[in-house]
Amino acid sequence: MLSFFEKTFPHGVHPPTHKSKTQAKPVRRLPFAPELVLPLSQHFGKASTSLVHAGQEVVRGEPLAKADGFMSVPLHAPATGTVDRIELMRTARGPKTEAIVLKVHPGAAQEVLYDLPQEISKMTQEELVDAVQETGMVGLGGASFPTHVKMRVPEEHQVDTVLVNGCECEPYLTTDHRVMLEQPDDLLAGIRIAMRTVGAKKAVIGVEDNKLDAVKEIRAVLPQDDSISIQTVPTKYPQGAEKMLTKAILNREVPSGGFPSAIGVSVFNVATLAELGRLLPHSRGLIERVVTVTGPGVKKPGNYLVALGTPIRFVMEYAGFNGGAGQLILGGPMMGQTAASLDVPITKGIGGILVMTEEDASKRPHTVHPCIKCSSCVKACPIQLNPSYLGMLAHKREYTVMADKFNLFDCFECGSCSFVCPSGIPLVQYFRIAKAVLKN
Amino acid sequence: METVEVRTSPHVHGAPSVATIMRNVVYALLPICIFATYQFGLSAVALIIVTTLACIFTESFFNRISGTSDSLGDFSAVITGVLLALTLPPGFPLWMAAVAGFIAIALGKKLFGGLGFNVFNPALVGRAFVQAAFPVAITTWTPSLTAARFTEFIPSTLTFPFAVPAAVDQWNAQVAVDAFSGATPLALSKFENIPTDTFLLLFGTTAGSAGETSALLILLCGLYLIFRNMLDWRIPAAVLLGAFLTEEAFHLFDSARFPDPWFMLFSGGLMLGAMFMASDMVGSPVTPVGVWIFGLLIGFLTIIIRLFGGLNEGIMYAILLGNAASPLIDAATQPRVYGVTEAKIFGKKVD
Amino acid sequence: MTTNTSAAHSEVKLKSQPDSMDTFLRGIWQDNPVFVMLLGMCPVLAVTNSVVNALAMGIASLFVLFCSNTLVALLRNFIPKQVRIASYIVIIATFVTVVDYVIQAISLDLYNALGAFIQLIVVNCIILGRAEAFASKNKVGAAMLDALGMGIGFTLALLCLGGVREILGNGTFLGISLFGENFQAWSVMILPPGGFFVLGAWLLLFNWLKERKDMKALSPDLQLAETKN
Amino acid sequence: MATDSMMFVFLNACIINNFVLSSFLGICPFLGVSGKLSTAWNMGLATTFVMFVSSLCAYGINLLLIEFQLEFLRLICYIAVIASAVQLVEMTLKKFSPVLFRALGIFLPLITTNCAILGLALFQTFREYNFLQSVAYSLGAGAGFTLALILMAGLRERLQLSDVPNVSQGAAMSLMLAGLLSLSFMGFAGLGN
Amino acid sequence: MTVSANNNSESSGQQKKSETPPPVQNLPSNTVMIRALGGIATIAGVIIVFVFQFTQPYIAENKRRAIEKAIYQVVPGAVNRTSYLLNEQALMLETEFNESESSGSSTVSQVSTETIYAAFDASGKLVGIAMEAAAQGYQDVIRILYGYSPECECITGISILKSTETPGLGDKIGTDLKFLANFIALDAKLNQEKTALLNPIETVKHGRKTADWQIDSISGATVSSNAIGKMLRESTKKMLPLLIKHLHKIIKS
Repeated sequence: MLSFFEKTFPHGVHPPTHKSKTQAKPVRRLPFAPELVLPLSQHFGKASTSLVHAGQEVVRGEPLAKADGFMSVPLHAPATGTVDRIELMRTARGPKTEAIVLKVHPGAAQEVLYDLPQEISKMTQEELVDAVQETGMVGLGGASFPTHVKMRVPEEHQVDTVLVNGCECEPYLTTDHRVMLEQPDDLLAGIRIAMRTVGAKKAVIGVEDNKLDAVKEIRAVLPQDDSISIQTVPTKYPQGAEKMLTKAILNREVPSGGFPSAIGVSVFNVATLAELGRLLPHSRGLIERVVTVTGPGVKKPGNYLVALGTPIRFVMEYAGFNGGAGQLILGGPMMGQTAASLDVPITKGIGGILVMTEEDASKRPHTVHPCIKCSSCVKACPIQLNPSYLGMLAHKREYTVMADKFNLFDCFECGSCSFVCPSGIPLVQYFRIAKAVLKN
Repeated sequence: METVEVRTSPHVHGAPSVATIMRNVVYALLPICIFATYQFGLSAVALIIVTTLACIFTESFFNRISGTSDSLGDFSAVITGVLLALTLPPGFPLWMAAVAGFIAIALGKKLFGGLGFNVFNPALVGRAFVQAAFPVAITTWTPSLTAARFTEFIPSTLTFPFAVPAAVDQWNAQVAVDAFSGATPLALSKFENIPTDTFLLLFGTTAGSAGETSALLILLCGLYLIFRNMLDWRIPAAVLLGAFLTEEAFHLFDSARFPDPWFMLFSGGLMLGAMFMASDMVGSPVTPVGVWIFGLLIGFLTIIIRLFGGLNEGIMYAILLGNAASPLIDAATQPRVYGVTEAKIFGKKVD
Repeated sequence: MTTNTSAAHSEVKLKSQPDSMDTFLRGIWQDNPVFVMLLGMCPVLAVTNSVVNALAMGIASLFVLFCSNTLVALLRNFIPKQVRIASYIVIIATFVTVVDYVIQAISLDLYNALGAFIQLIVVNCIILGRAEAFASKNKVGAAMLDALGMGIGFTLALLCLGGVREILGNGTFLGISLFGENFQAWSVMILPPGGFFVLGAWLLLFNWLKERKDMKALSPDLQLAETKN
Repeated sequence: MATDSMMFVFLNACIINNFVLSSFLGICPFLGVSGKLSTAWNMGLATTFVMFVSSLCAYGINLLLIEFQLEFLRLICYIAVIASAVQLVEMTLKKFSPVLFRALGIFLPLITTNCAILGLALFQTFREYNFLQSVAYSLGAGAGFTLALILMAGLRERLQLSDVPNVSQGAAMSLMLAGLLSLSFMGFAGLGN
Repeated sequence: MTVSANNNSESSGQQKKSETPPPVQNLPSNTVMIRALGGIATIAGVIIVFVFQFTQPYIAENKRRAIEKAIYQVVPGAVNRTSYLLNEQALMLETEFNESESSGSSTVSQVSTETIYAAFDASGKLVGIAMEAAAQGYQDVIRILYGYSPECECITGISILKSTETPGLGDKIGTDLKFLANFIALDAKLNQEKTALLNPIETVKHGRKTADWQIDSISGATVSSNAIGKMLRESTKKMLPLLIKHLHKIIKS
């Protein structure tokens, strides 16, 4: 009903947010783990190529790997130490990938030595894109898409607005919230860089209305000329999805299979821009990030600034378990992945560690009923797909029909349909399988 | 903590399970059953018990012979049984009620593979079958609130299996409070042009099927489910709206011949059908527009059958026809997908 | 030696006998036009509301099938390929007209009960189908046997339906009351939905029997396969 | 509603005594072509069209036969006329509307043996409908056939995505569905009183 | 040797017959086709005509017997009958009509004409008139024959000619004795001017019959009962005033 008056997108769901545990906790730096694991592929695109060899000493902030082409980003050393080895290591994504293992020098000062101020206002758009690539920046919201790629607008498109995504609609996570509260100036700097790079005259920050303190904080530093504004949107999942945000704030729809730049929009996450605004003027690299560690299975929930490559086990030991065999989710509960092992490292795309107890896990439906056509999923799907019918098709392995007639590939796996399904059908999993089968 | 469970997202679930929803539907039907008992006494109780048991036994019988897992836990068979009883005349012979229960589950549900795969509302399949099989018994009504209702059965209730039920004409005349006892408000209106007070219809002291008489009670029970978010409010709303608008049009055209729309809304099984049977999820469309079309169609057909058909009640057939049409409605009303400009009808691209 | 010849003799006999018997029996069971081939469904559903109607319809169809099959087989070398369908339809329509008049002459009540479905025998796919698939390629004798088999199979199927529908729907068989006055008839069986339901139920029954047979047949096969391995 | 009004004749053939579900005409294509919605829709259109044409032809032929007192040749004439009408329709379509021909083409030969067409011609003769009533009757029958066909196709398409037990798959299921549809259409019985 | 020679001569002869090659292939087969179809049509024609001739008397007899049975059922005491045609202009014998029709001097064929059957008893006295009536019932059109007695100015009986009413419910209109008793002497008096019925026939709810012109309907089969009442009401309204006007003709003959 309220959607008539408020700026939002149709459909969506309202999972309980569970943010109160951590949203008031300032970001605290986590100590360095004795050993850091740095996979060469922490981003969407080609893996970077290593610049170091085993036994080499590196200084915090020094590049460890360089980008392999345009669809790739470099990797910087999160701590001063010695390269122990380069070998296949387990990562959160599952398969083992090549990673640099760094032994941290216990007593080192851990100051960032690679610091070279640069004059941003004199750089061209091309130079800016290259500079962004040099920071190793990727989307910190979870997708890990190289930021500089997003910033290079295709020639046929003209971007007029930069949308800054401060929604953080995933339950439990509060990293973006804390960043907005604590680094409003960095954020503004980042927004200006983004605007210059994509050639937009306007920027809008979209924040869900459960983070009004952050709105207030940002509003205080906004420029007078209205080029950058802030807009509250209703708290609803998946408000933070790129497509949903453009619909909600600008009432524009990203074409199916296309990029936001086709409708004159570039969307960046607040944490990404804040980090960019902090790093780029000094041409530093991305070496640490804020991670929310929370969930019923954690003793000291909070927002931690964690050096990339820190093993999750180390983070968990610091934050404390409540005990009991549960489930470990990297990211939010709606779209995050379960970690197969505690030995995987924190990478650029991990914004949260969520520990569920066994009790929580058992609350989920364990028997799958047939679809009763209740239409809950249809009412939930933000893309207006028909998950009910897609699910039935998937059940009968009619994958081609799903793609040809029912727009399977527009699904971005937000999980809303599975969340509301009373029959407990793992719809998103079905769709992932269907997509995977079709892609092969 | 060492044994972490690997699962795909989403990792939280926010909806009541099928069994929970179904259980709540049963709760919502209970007051209606109690009212039916208050109104029609022993016969109504026996009727509800017999249809429910018939449904449960049929369900477990087919589960056993087809080797599928136990599906009684989802309560859907119980709902079918109770709903079926509520749509039958209170004096309906018990053996016929058992037949209806068997047909409802066997033909209406198990034939298609069980809950979720059925295309018609099982309770209505059962009722439509006995309506066609035993047309006399199912149109034999008895008066409500008779004095001895808690001590004796309606004579036709205890008919010997496969035998013709005893005539209730004499019994009706004996227990009748007024001249029209035993005739349903719709029949009175249609065949004799005698209106019934809307107040009576709301509180349900009229004759009729066991559970359809009190429109107000049904409305309240339906609202309970709607507020618990276990019933799609759009379907009952659309059915009632469709019926109201159709009847209003006829009423404006000739108010002497066609009764006023409020009468139509509160009489007969419209309220029960709209709240608990049209809204049955399995047989209704899933698309946002489709749901409204479905409801309006049912409302429209109900009134057309009531006014011009051979029967004085049409909600049952209207819902069955709606069920039959719902795949078509779904196919024709697929919503426009975000970011897709061309519309698709019946899965085909349309410019 | 003697035993050998007699064995050979009996073998020949066995071989020749089943051939004609097979033609006849196939239509009744293995290739039953209604239950297996699902042909000629319209009369099957429409006129089986009583055994008498079913029987009359069955015999009428049998007659038309027999006559047209015979005539088609007789004329099979005389009819050019290009006009065969037209010729068959004319032949069939002729015999249907004959049946139509004969039934009118026998009993007007029966004629009224069967309605237009007597005339609709013309478009019953079984008859054209047998003329095309069998009679046009076989000798007269075989064609007659085939027609008899198919016709009897069709009639039996009609009786299966008519019997159930009349017994349940009216409490009678061939008009004779079975359960006495007090039996509550299930009028749905006589109504159109009943036709669909009863035929559907027969098919379900056959499906179920087949499934069970397959399951039983499967197990020895599996054992065989295992021993081979 | 007067029983001889065009509206009533139309509704009677379409829903009250639906050709397929209540009069059992055209069962073979009903069971055979109702597997897919798009096919069913095209088949329905083609049949309606042929019904219309052959009903007109049958009306004319019947007048001629009565004039010359040759009623005993009615059946043979009707079947010949329908077969030629189908052929004619096919040729006309091919020439004037290739698009429609491609859509309906493969169904046209099937229609010749559709007993709904001959049944329509025979029924309209038995009921002694006049010209306009015949038109209404043929259109009603066609609409009824199409309606039954697409409803069935919709249901069957949905059931293809269901876990239907092995025993009830195939023709048995189709017949049961037809029975349930027929049961639902009984609600229209007595319409028009 | 001879065989091959024969073959040769035949093929050469064929080639000589015509100069243009393509029709050579078609011409004989066309003849064959026409001959085949013609032959089959002839056989068909012979069979049909033969059977038609043979069965016609039986069919006519069956039809006559059926209609007479119905007439004698609805007009008690009748043993004989004559068919008349009645319309707004005239009443004439069916036989007369057929003659005038064939001679081309038809006067009645322009307006809607109903067949009525005058029924006589053994002494040749007119005991009643039987007429057809029809109306839409529950399932389809119901057609009945009803008898009217000019003497008592009442309907004396009905007989169902065609009905597809629900078995066990609507079809009771032809079997339910209590219902049929309504029509033993159903009042159908005309008014003074003989232009309309004094009391139009009406159907009332089961058990509420109070007047002679009312039909007590079958419990549970209201629609079918109503249909009978409706068809009688409409038929009597239209036919009786006409009939009375011409009644003297029948009595005289």
